[in-house]
Amino acid sequence: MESLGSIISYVVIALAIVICSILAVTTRKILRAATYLLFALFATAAVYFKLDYEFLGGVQIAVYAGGIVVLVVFAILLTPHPGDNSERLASRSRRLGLLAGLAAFAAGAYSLVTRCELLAKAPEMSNPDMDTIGTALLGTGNGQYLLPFEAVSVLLLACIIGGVVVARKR
Amino acid sequence: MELNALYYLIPSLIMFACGVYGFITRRNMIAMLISLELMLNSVDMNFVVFNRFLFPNQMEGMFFTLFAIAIAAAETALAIAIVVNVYRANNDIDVRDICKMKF
Amino acid sequence: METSAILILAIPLLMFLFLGLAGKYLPHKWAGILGTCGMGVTMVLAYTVAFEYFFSGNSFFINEAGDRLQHVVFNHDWLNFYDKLTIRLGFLLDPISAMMLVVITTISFMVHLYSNGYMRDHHGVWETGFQRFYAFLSLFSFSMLGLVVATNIFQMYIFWELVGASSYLLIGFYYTKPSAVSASKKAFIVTRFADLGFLIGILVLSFYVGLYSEGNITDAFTFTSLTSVPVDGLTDTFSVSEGTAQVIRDLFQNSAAPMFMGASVLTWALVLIFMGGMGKSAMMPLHIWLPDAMEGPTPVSALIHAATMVVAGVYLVARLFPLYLMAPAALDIITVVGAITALYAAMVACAQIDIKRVLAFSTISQIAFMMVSLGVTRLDHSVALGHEVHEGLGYMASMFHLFTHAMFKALLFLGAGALIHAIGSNDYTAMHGLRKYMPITHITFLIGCLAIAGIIPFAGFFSKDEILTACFGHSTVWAIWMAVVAGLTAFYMFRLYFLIFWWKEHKVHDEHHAPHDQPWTMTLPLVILAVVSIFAGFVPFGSLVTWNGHPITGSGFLTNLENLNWSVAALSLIIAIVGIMVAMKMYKKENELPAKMRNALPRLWDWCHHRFYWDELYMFITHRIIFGLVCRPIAWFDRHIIDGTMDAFAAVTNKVSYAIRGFQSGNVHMYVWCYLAGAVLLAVITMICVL
Amino acid sequence: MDYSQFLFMKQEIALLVVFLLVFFYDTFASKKALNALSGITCVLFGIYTVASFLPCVTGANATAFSGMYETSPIIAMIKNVLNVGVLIVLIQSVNWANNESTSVRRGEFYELLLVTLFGMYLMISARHFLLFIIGLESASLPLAAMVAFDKKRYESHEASIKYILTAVFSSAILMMGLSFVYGLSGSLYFSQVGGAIAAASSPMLICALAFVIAGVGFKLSLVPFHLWTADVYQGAPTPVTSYLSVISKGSAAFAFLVIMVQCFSAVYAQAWEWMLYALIILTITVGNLFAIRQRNMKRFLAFSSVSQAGYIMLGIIAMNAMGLAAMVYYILVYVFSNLAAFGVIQAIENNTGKVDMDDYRGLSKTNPKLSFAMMLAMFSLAGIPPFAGFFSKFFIFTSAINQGSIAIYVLVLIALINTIISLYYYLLVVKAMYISDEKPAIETFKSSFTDRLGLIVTVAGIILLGVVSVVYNHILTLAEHSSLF
Amino acid sequence: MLFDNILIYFVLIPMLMLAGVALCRNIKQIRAVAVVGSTALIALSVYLVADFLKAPVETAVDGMYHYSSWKWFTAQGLNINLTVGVDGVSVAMLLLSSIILFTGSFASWTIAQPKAFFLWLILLSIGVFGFFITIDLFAMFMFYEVALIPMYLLIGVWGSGNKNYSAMKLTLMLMGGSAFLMLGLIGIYYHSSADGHYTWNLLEIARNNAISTGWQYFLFPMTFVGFGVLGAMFPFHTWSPDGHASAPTAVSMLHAGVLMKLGGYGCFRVAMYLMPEAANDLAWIFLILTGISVVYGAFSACVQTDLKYINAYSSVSHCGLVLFAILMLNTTAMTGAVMQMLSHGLMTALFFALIGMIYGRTHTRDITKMGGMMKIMPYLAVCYVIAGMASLGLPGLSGFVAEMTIFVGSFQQGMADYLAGGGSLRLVFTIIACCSIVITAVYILRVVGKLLFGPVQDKHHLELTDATWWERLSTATLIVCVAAIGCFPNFFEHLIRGTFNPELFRAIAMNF
Repeated sequence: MESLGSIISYVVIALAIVICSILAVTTRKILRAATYLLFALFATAAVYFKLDYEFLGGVQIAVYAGGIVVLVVFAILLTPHPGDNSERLASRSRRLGLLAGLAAFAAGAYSLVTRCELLAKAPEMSNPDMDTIGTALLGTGNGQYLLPFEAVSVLLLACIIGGVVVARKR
Repeated sequence: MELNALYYLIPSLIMFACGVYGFITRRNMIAMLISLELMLNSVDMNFVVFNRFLFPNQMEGMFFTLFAIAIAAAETALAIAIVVNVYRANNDIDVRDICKMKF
Repeated sequence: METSAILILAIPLLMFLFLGLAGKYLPHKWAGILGTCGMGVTMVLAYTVAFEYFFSGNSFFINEAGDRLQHVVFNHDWLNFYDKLTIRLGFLLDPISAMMLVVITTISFMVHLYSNGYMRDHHGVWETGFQRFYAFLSLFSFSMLGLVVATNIFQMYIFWELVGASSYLLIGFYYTKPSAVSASKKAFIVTRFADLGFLIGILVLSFYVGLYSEGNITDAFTFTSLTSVPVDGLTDTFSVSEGTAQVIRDLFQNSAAPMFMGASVLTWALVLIFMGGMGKSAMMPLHIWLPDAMEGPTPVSALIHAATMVVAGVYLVARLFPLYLMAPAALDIITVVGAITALYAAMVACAQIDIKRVLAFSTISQIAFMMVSLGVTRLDHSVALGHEVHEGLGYMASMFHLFTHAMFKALLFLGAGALIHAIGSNDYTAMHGLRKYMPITHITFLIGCLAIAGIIPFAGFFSKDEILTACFGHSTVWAIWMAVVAGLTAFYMFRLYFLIFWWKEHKVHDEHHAPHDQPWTMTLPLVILAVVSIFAGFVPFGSLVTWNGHPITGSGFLTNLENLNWSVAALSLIIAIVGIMVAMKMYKKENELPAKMRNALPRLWDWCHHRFYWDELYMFITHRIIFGLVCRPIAWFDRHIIDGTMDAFAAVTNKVSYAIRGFQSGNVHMYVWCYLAGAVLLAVITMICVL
Repeated sequence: MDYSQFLFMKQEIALLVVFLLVFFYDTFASKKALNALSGITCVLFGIYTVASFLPCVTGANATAFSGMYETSPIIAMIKNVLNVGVLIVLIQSVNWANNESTSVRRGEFYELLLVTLFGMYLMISARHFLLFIIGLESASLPLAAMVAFDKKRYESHEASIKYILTAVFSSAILMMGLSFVYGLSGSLYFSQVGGAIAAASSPMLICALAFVIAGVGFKLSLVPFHLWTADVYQGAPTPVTSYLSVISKGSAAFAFLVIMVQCFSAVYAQAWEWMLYALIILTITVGNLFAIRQRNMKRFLAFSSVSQAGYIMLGIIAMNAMGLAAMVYYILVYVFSNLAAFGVIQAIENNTGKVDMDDYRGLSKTNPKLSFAMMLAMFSLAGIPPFAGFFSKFFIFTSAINQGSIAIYVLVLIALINTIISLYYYLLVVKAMYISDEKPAIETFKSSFTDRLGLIVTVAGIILLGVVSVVYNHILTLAEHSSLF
Repeated sequence: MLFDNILIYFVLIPMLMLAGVALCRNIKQIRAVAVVGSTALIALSVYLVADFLKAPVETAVDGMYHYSSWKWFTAQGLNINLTVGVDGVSVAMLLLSSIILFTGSFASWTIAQPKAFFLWLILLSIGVFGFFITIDLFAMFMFYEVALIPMYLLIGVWGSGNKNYSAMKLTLMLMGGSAFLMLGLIGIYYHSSADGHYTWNLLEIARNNAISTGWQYFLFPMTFVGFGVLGAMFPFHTWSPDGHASAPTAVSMLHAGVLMKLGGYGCFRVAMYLMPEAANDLAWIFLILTGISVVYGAFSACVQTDLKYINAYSSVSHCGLVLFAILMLNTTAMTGAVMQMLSHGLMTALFFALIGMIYGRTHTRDITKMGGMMKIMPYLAVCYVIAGMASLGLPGLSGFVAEMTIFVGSFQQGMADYLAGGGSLRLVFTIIACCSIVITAVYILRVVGKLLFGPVQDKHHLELTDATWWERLSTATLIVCVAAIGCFPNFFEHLIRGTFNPELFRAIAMNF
């Protein structure tokens, strides 16, 4: 039996996720959409914290909420008429979008619901400490991620170069 | 009431579905990127939830999420660069106008 | 002997090749002389061979009982199908082939000689393609000789086709003339159609024989194996035997499928083979090509379409006669076909204007006589008007008539050629009263007419008399029928004769030379053939040519007279004379009688004149039905349905390609939507299928 | 912490060394010296390509990082195949890279190219989904920048935005699929995933499979995940298009095979065999149907490459060494054939700026050698003997039928019937060049040394790769000894 | 060693010719290379025939002489060898091909763009020769396709009329056939052995005899139709009229003369040889189709007005007869089929050569617009008549012996079937096929009558010239060959019959 506080916090987080997501894709003001995204990301971070992945929650707030959303906002400001209303959607396009979203949801939900392990009781939470995380990030053994770490650095470098190329005037 | 994995997964899926909906309906390319972030974020959450509820003894899901955040950042950065570039060239960020090449 | 035999075939063939390939570079005259000499040598050789066969008394050719034997001079494998089915090329010497050798070489030589004169105009200018003409004549002679000496049925078929082809080439000799071209085409196609039956007949016959036979029947194609037994102690020598034919009949009867559609398979096979004969010998209803074939040069008509090739059908039946004896139904069919054809052709001949057409129908009619004669032959003893008839008399009569007919019909054709050459037209309307201008032609033509009408002592009398006797021996109805035809024969021949040489005086226009007899190259053959036509009737055929080699008469010069069945002879003579009289009455002097007759029976005249509209019927069948209802629809079907389907595949592909281009709309939303739809559908469908 | 494991990654490291050398040269060399950059890159990469064929590089079967990374001779082989392709692309792009508008960015072009190649290496060698995703992203994200290289052409911008949007969407879907895989198996190591996924299939597994296939199918441009292909190929600069069409596709195909074989082979017959059939039929057919109508050569080849991807997929069906070898060989031949075609297109585009099929009319009269090379490329793509394409098609069909069911016969029959449609449109090009009687639209010109070099190499490959059986025999032997199955 | 085997030279010589032509600078050199090369090929094939006739039986492997096998793609699982070997039929076909190539070179003496033309032509002939010498399914298929594709360019570039359409249609339809074929061949491979050691080698497959009847029912139609398309089997023949009509002379000659034979050859060499049960059980389907081909082609030919169309439909009919006879599964009929291949090859090449020569002069192929050619160009006209006579089966020329052998064999088989209670299908269709000899006569004589005889239709034609020496050489060679077969059939029959020995050819043995 969960504690009441846990349930309440869960309800709040879940509602925040759902509502912010919906608003983020339905609002016609682009800056508001960015803001709702930010809240949705915060709510996600809250889930991480709630599930005892504190490091991850931190990263989520720092990189995602802090970095990406800021990037998006900059982009919005660089492109025309920030905050303007976008055009009203054609109903056909909305129907198609709705169909796609619902289909994706239905397929996913059906797959998840039919898997009984997911209904099991929540296990004991244990927060991985920084030592373990650090070792795993730079180790070569099973469950350790030195190679992806190095690889992602190459990826980031490539994206930097790509970004530079794209952004350069000439 | 027991908070099992589904309680977390379903909101995550809703987030994903919203992302899909937004990606398909929004005409502003930046709004599309926002939708994309929702989708990626939902994926991250899935990993974390699976890791926590089903395989609590290891950290694969968590690390995947960690790297996925990095990848998402890279993706977004590059995508935004391109969007801005297209805007500069075209003075328009409505994705429906970018369809000269077809059939 | 073998050398002569080979040479008989080789000389004409080489002559053909030489004249065909090098003729262009030879002077016309030399080509003619060369061809004629070649044929002359062949003739001499053929005579020696025939003479040796008939009169040397060699044990290869005649046994002690006086029966004439079949001797295979040489026989080489040509194409092997099965153990018992091998085509061989050989040289079979027996009474009929020896007789045919004589006929063919004689007529051929006469025609070769004659053509030297005929194939150039009055100013001595050679006909275009003169060398080609001689080459084709040689080719024809070669093929015809090969046909008659065939040792097996397939060799016969081979040369059968070859004579057809050479006939085609010769009919179409004047190839710039559309009528000649279409006549040659018609001749070839009609006979080809008949050959189809021949071929299938051969196939049926050889299948049964090849499958079931044993013992003496070593080869299903070879004549000697089908109709004869080997003579003990002599290689390559056989004697015709009813027994072998009976074995084959039994073999058909004991086979797994002896009957087909109510008749025995043997009958079917023989009737089909006879169909080939019908084509070549222009029996109804396959006769239509022969009158048109008169488009060819007249010597060709004399050689091919009167004397030799057209009797190939008769020869074919005679060749397989022991087998036909085993299938009386087939013989009955032959009789009926022959009789109807004979009457039909005779009637039509009465109403023709073109003299060559008259002769052509006369030929058809006479060949029909030979057919009927074969058809009525049975081995049981019978009686004709009180006299006993020899077994197999019809066969002998048929061959006899073949022989005499060849002579006098060639004579008539060559005479007609002389007339045409002199007048420049085929119609008797352009002739009339030529007797004074062309005496030799006149006399020889008259001899020919008398011979064909069957006036004693001309050749036709004897042979026709034997035929009628044979008919009486079998069936009085057919005998009377044939007698009527004989009367008609006399009538139309003398109608022709009077219309050409009498009727009214010939008017010569000032600017023209008067018609006159032709150079010696043309008259000499006429004279020779006339002489032969007078005396050929006295050849003792009964002792020379019989169905099984067993002589039925003596061999003296007057045998034929002695053995005459006088009651039949009297009947036929009376009928012939009546026919001649009527003709004389109607046509000797210009008068109104013919016109009156025509007006009295307009329908009959029209039908006869238009040959009972057979040509029109064939035209209808070929053009309207074969071309109009088969070929054209098939061609249309091919272009539009079959080919259309193939094109439709391409068109549909293109259409589909165009129809689905909307997916590639250029809109990223659409792309993504399709992407997601694809992924979800993939999952959903698999879930539905798997779970 | 055994860092010596990096030594297993000889090719990756060597490639990074090349990358760094190019990077530093580009960064620090004087402006004048920069003109030599193209040549230097080609030479460096050429040396690396040749060296990587050495046995000491191809080495033996080995795994590193606790099974996160795997190398084996056949894996080294596919990388070598890609290397050869990249080398040809590099040679062919020299002219383009040195022209006025691109020369300012050519250093970045080479760097991005090499990094994406590195990403593909990772895709191929990865035995862990995280590494795989990183490889996939580094193989596709920088490509977006490369697609946007022609700043003066509008199409280039349009192509890049279409590419990046669909690419990120697809990677989101792929990652969703991976999260399901993780949820099912609790691991991201291929070997452990393969072990954990029992034969029984659940909706979640099917969903995961569909999403993973869609994600990788995007790179392979399988229908219906292919819609970006045509626009991007058309809009991108031609060297990038040729790179996209062969190298990127080849690596994705191999990675796809590895994933399916190692992770999901247990549920092959139950779950994804039919998915694969459906996708193959769709891919081949739709690709062909679209290709029929195309007039732009690059767009035309885009659809042609879509249908070729379908044929490549046939190599997976057999799930054995023969199929693997046939696939690698197919990719090799495809590299040569397609690059020959793109080589001609590039030569013509660089000299005249024309890329329409209609402009190719009568080309054989003005530029016989170019048209000859183009014709051989078309024949090879269409699978006409004695050119290499015939052999690769034959082998891939043979390997597919090895599976033996009636369904596979039907599938192969459909594929074969599609080869007729493909023959039709390939012949259209030949027809334009050789048969059309109209006045040639393209003047005679002399193509540059590098263009010619590239064409000579590719044409030689087209002619020799098939008939000379050593190549295929070698690949098959390597495949036999691989530990994939 | 590769070069120890004489057969390899059939491919090697054309390859050298290819190289030679590529190096040539002017048309004279090209002609020289073509003539020398094709003469060498004729010499080689004549030598092969002589050698074949006196070769002791022991040297043959399952009836195949000069048998050799070299490894090619032989890594595990894909046992592809290059295996060569010839029997009487292949020898005859090689002879035919080299003769046609020789005459074809002369027929294209003055062709435009000679270099490219001869390159493609020789490439085509490599395919043809390769196909006939190999007995390995893969190699056969490869050479088969090699022979097909040059047609596209040869017709497209050097053709006339609606050449784009025709070339495309021909290529696509033939390739469509080969798509089925490929599937069939691969299927055969995977059932070639019971123990998993699969092989592409024809002889080994036949020896293993491992293809189950059920699979044969599937694979037999695939291979038969695949080859049958090239053999112009109804209803897959429509490429033939258009293709032939548009093709240049030498290409028509080679295509109708040799290439279409690949179809018939493949049908018995692969489909019937390897799958006897299916060949026996399914023959009826194809008998009906080919039987239809025979009369259908002939009837269609009757109303065409384009010379090449007439001849193309005639080829449909004659080639239909080839397949028809093969399906009789009877030694004699099959021997006849091969003789018909030879005969039709030579005769139709002669036809196309003549049509090309006439067309080259008159610039029309419409028979209603021509006439009296006998007067204008007697040599060509005479040759045409001879070709026509050969086609309608005049004894002494090749058509007769071939057709008669077929008819006799088929009829025997048909009657045997009928008597054994096996139905009368074969019998009925044999008789229907026999009817084609009449229809053939109709259309041949129609053409001869309209084209060669009769009055001259167009005054301008009177100025035309007769054949040149190279044209004479080309046609005379063919006529001599046609006559040689027609006059000495036993020689060829002897050559061919061995292949259809029931001991070697199981399908025949099973049929008895």
